[in-house]
Amino acid sequence: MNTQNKLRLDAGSIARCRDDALRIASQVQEMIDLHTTVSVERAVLRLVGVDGVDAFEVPLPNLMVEQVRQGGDLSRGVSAYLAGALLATGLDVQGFCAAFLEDKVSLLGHTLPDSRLTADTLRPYLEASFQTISHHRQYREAQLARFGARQPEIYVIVATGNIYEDVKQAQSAVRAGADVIAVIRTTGQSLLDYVPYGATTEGFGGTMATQENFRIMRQALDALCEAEGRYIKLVNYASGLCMPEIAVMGALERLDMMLNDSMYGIIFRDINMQRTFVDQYFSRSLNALAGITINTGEDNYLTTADAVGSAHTVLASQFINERFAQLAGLPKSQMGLGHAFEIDPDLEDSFLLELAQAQMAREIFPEAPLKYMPPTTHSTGNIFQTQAVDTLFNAATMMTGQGIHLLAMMTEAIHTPFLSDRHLAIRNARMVQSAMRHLQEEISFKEDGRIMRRAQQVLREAERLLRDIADTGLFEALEQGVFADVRRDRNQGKGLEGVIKKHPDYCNPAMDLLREALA
Amino acid sequence: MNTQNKLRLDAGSIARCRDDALRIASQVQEMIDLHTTVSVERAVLRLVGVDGVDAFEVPLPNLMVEQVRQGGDLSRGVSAYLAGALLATGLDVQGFCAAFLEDKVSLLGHTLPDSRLTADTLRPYLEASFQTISHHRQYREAQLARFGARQPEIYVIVATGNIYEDVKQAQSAVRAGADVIAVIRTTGQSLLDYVPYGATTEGFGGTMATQENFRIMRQALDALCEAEGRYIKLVNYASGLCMPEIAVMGALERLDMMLNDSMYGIIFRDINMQRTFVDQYFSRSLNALAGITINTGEDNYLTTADAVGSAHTVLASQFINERFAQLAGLPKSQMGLGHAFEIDPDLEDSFLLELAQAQMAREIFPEAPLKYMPPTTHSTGNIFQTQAVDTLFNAATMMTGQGIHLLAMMTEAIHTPFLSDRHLAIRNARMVQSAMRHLQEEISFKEDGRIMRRAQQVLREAERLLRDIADTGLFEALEQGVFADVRRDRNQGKGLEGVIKKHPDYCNPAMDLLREALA
Amino acid sequence: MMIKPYGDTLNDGKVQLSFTLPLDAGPLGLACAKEIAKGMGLPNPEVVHTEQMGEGFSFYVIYGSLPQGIDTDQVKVHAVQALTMTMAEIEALIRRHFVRELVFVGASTGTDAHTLGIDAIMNMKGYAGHYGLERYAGIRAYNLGSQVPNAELIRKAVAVDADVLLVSQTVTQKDVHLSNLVELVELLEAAGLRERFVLVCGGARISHELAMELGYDAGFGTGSFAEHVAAFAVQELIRRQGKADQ
Amino acid sequence: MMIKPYGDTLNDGKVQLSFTLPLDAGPLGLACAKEIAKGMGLPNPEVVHTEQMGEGFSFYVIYGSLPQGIDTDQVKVHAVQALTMTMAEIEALIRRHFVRELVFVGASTGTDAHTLGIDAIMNMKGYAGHYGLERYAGIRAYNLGSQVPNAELIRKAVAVDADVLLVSQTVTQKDVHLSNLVELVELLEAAGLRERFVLVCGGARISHELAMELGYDAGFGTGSFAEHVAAFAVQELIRRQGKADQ
Ligand code: B12
Ligand code: B12
Ligand SMILES: Cc1ncc(COP(=O)(O)O)c(C=O)c1O
Ligand SMILES: Cc1ncc(COP(=O)(O)O)c(C=O)c1O
Repeated sequence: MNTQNKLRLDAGSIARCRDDALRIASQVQEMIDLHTTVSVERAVLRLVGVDGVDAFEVPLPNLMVEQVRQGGDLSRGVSAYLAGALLATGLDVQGFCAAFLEDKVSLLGHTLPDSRLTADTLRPYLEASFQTISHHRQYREAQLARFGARQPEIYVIVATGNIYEDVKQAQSAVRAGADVIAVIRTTGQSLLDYVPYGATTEGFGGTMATQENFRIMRQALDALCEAEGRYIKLVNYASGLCMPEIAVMGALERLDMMLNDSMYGIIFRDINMQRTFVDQYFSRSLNALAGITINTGEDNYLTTADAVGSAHTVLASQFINERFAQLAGLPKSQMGLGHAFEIDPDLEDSFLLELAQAQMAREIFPEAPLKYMPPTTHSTGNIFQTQAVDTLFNAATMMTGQGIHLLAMMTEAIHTPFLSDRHLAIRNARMVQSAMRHLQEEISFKEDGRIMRRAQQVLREAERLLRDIADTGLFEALEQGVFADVRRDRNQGKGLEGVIKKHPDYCNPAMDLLREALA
Repeated sequence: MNTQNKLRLDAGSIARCRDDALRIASQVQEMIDLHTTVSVERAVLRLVGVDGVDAFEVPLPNLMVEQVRQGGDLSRGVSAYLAGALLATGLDVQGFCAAFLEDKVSLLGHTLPDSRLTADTLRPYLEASFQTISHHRQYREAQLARFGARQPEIYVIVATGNIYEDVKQAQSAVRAGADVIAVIRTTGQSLLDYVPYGATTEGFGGTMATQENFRIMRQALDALCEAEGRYIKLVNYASGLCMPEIAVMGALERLDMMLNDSMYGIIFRDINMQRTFVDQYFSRSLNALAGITINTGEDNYLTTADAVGSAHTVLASQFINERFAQLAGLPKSQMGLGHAFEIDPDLEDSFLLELAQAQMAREIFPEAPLKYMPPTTHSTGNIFQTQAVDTLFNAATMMTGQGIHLLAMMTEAIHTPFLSDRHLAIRNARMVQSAMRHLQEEISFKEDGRIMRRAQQVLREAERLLRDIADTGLFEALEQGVFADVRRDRNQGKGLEGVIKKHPDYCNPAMDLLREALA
Repeated sequence: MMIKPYGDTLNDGKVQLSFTLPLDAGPLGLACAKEIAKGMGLPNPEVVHTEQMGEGFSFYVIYGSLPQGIDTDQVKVHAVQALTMTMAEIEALIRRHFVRELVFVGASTGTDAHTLGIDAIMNMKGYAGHYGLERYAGIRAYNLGSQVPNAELIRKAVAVDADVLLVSQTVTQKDVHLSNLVELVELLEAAGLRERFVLVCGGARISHELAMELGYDAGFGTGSFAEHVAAFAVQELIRRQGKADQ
Repeated sequence: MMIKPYGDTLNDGKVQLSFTLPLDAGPLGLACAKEIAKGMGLPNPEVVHTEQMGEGFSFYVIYGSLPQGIDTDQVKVHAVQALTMTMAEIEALIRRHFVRELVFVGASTGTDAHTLGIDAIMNMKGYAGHYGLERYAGIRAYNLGSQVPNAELIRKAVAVDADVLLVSQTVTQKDVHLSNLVELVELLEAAGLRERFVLVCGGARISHELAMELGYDAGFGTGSFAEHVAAFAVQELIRRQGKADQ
């Protein structure tokens, strides 16, 4: 990552932001540590190897957690119940799952082992999963070392709704030069409190995130790596009500990046904030282990809030996301902090403001592979004009050295990308990348000029905001609608019923192992 | 014009270039001063007020000059013959023209007055024309002072072949934000040794340059100035075999810019070099008087020669054009020196090279309203990609402060612009202009970086080339194919037969008056 | 009046076209591209660009001329039938015709999470300088937000005794908006409530024509503002009141 | 095989369209734009963008789905019938079949001043790394440059006893290239010289199909190289020689 000090940002101010963000995240972390969620528990089951669905397509992890919730005490963690049942029935996890589906065994009615015995019982299964995850990580690292990674990475989405069409689109994109393929999720999925199963062909605005779909796409992309001479990254969403479970699925199927924000679900999906905070902690810990880069969602703020007036909320949120990620054990090199080129392009000097914001992020988070999002809200059905604005975005990426370059589509205002839209977008981006290859090193900004002053102002405002939030607490801030102009109540929102205060004897050997591995 | 010293160009080197360019132009000027051409003579007649065509559409100026050429001695100048005929017949110019068309009078067979009497006889007519031209100039200046001029000026072409369709296209372009309208000429016209007459509707790749067409378009554009709150400039071509005559027509019809290069016709139309040099001198003197900004044609070199390898020929030619213009009395503020964004956009760092070239021109010719031409040769039928490249061109214009911004069209590789192409191009350019309004002031280039080194190298190469040309002479250089990879023989090419060595008694009161006015 | 598309000369009929074919680039692809363009009524299509896209796909850019024009007098224009009015005029109209507040209930329905469209119409602040319905004296506006099931929208509408239902749909992939919009009409009809509300939908891909087809009273697309919707709805309510009075 | 344009799903038939209408933007313009798109075979066109352009004109961007596909097996493919060969292979072929040099005469004709196309084919240096005809052993190439009247081209061809005539045309506005290309054929026929030469034209807007229609032996568009032309011409000359020998 090439970063110079071009903006004369106040190092003291940055340090104060980091301090306040840590205060903010730590306060929340206290709550996190005291709670678990149904999704965390299901994620644990998935790590232990519980998988499959019943005749009504209800996933086994849901059936099991539901059973404990209804007839047991989920606040002790589902692990103890599973361990108890395995010990009592003498079955292994596979056998137990099969029997469970046939209604021959139950998680209930067995003595609950203590945390020690629970851990011992589940450890072999967990270790098998951790092995797989660690192999995946090594494989990825080896491939990246072998082929080298390109900068910036060209990241495109596929979103046909049909995993098999997605594969065609993805392969064509890779051929055109894409480095990263994100499979966008269907509209409804983030509010489902279970993860659908198997290969799927029916989605709206995106394709179901299922483990089988992950596998299909992973295979299709791996098949191209040799021919293209580069490792192709795969992305999905550890987000929504099943954030922790999808993190598990992604880790097991060697995804490389995960959309995973500490607050996106709260703000944009009206998911309860306690639920989200607890879930993101588990997910990020797992992403840390798996070497998966997270993508945070600050870019989204600028779709509902004004990109000029709310620029500092993006920066503030990046600091908060950084701290939450750090608490979960995620290294900076895996923090794909989000920001976006979303200023009205017709605004005078808008490009200067964009440069200021992008360069500022680059300098403040020098080790993070920043995820730079393209113009979307101001895109119109004038595909030719949109292509022009998108070109400026490509230029801004090169002029400020962004890491993960999400491509803008000329049909942004119309439909999820056609094969040709994506191809044309990649051509555009590659042309700009090549034409401006060393431009970043070449230019500097005027002392006390518009760009410098703007960046300094945004930093100042972010510092003030972070101090305020640190004083009142993040819950309060979210209730006031600080981010994206959206207000959320701490005791409302989807999924609150799935948040459970841990019993003093709560045990979670998966989490323990994770913390051990990350220590 | 905002120009800083961003490239650390060697002032000594620039001065040496200017010295050598003056040597080059002065050598040629000696030849120029000894010659006249049929077109210069026809231009004089036009300034005197000779206009109209015969039954075969042959223009009166051609008929008259031809008569002298065949039956008299054109080396004495057509003026003496006309003055003699007027004195002998007692007719005024209008009356004489009418009688001439009816074959009732001839230019031949009268005593030739001396230069003094010739001048006295024609002066009233010439002064009337000069009056008109001077009124036009004042009107333009007043309008520009009133409305102010925008920077950069958005310059688009119309080229339907039909002057009435051109008007519609031009008006629509002005509504969309164009500042300058150039009516492109039909393919064959530059090699016609006469200027067609009247309104025309049949052209290929452009519309005939006729005085009536000039008038129609001028009126149409003037009609929009009030509503749009800005003065709209009109452009045509003082170029080809009739360069001096078209300069007269343009001056009389208040055109604001003229494509007018000292060498374009030689290189791209195979027009004889002596003819071209003599013609350009007369044309530029008149443009100087009329306050018309010339556009030189260095951009064309890069359509046949490689834009990277031949960059220095563009700069060298700009120096030469500057000197020729200066010798003709044209102030720097009217020198729209041409250059272009023509490097293969897929070449690594091509944008850096473009910035270097554009910024270099800006710094070396700080007072000239540089005419910056868009990408053309590398444009393809992929209109979406072309739009992307064109956006980079728009960005380069803003980053280097160009004066006259010729717009790139997404359909460059396909057809002369449709109404919509032009509209979309203007939208693109306006968006970039606004988004990057103050970017130029904000950025500077790395000390001894790629951009600086490139500009310095091009300047060095231009200096060497100019020295070589100054040593061997421009004729020799053109014979060697120094510009645009095209070789031309000094004694070949179209229109050579129209070059006439002046008689010791040659007289040209129009030119004398012109020199007087410019002194 | 007969008109044709315009390139640079009246009646030249010029149109630009682009598409992808599931074929590799090559003579066959080219021939198929031309054939398709001919099938679209362009007798001499010019394929100005061909490009391979990945494997098994190719992209074409085509220009051509339509020989036939259309008669503007024969074209059926679908536009919302209502006088355009300013906010003040609408407020005055409500004052004149109704003693009570008019109740508007709006939502982005189904799984659609896009709220900006409905917000633009309903929220105080409005959109592009046009105030939203919440700001109108004489209108009580309930914005239920996004991802609202149709059944819930109806429940709420009945609960607050709504006059007008406003439905926003943004995601249109696989025509999910159509089934969702139709479902609402069906639910209303099943409950015998269809006539009780002025039913309006909107979104970037919604046109008045489409809305009519789906059984709505009006549809609003890109560039709509609160005053458009309010003007229509209020005039429609007055019309219905008039009818009821007869 | 039946195929359709491809947006993001096999057989979705998606195409993109844009054009200008000589009408102001508004409901009528919109309705006309849709009507034109329907006339082009798109049953439910979506006008995704409308924009006023100056006075009396408006611009439309449209997406739609073609319901019918085309059968690739029924499509007539127009391509130059000749084996593709490398420069070396062509030179060998000439050596094998001819004892003399083959003479190619080329020009950009009429008022057309574009030389880069014909230069790309003929000049030593060639184009995009493909040598031009001047470099071929066994070929004598005369490049007459641009703005060459048809009559002069024929004179030169007769004078140097040419085997192949190469004509480049770049400017196509108002179909000026068509009349110019046809004129050459007519002049040749009038002089009884048509059969004496292999007659080839080229240019960015030239296709083999068009060339055939105009009475040429072959036509070459964008992306052609000297070896394509040479391979065709030499094979054609061999074929004619064979015929003559019989
Ligand atoms: C902002 C945005 C988002 C934001 C939404 C934030 C929010 N709270 O609304 C976020 C980032 C959350 C988002 C998410 C997604 N988005 Co989104 N998003 C957009 C974007 C950029 C702008 C849409 C917008 O708000 N426009 C501004 C408003 C004011 O315009 P409008 O909606 O057209 O409204 C006007 C009129 O239509 C009309 N109107 C609208 N509704 C109504 C209702 C009534 C009653 C009336 C009278 C009038 C009316 O009046 C309004 C004012 O004039 C568009 C792309 C674009 N540039 O258009 C994509 C877009 C709409 N999104 C898209 C998709 C696919 C998604 C996702 C499904 C992606 C995914 N799988 O994750 C998710 C949504 C998940 C879900 N469950 O729905 C697609 C839809 C494709 C399609 N046609 O099906 C688009 C087109 C992008 C793309 N090209 O792929 N998105
Ligand atoms: C370079 C150029 C010029 C240069 C030409 C320099 C020169 N010596 O050739 C200059 C600046 C002088 C010029 C002038 C004009 N130009 Co010009 N020019 C172009 C440009 C940018 C590139 C064309 C080119 O050289 N391409 C590269 C060559 C190698 O490609 P090609 O010609 O297609 O050739 C390939 C094939 O077609 C084929 N081929 C071509 N000929 C032949 C012949 C044979 C026998 C064979 C086998 C194959 C073959 O093989 C070649 C290699 O693959 C195009 C726009 C564009 N990007 O395409 C406009 C363009 C061609 N020009 C155009 C116009 C209108 C003009 C002018 C008339 C404008 C004016 N009124 O002033 C004048 C010409 C005046 C005249 N009398 O002709 C228009 C033509 C529009 C149309 N379709 O009618 C274009 C498309 C630009 C535009 N959008 O308006 N031009
Ligand atoms: C961080 C993050 N998570 C999740 C999503 C979308 O997820 P969904 O709409 O499936 O909840 C986004 C959207 O772009 C995002 O930025
Ligand atoms: C300086 C100059 N003169 C003249 C022309 C074209 O004139 P014509 O082709 O009519 O000779 C050009 C072309 O762009 C030019 O740059």
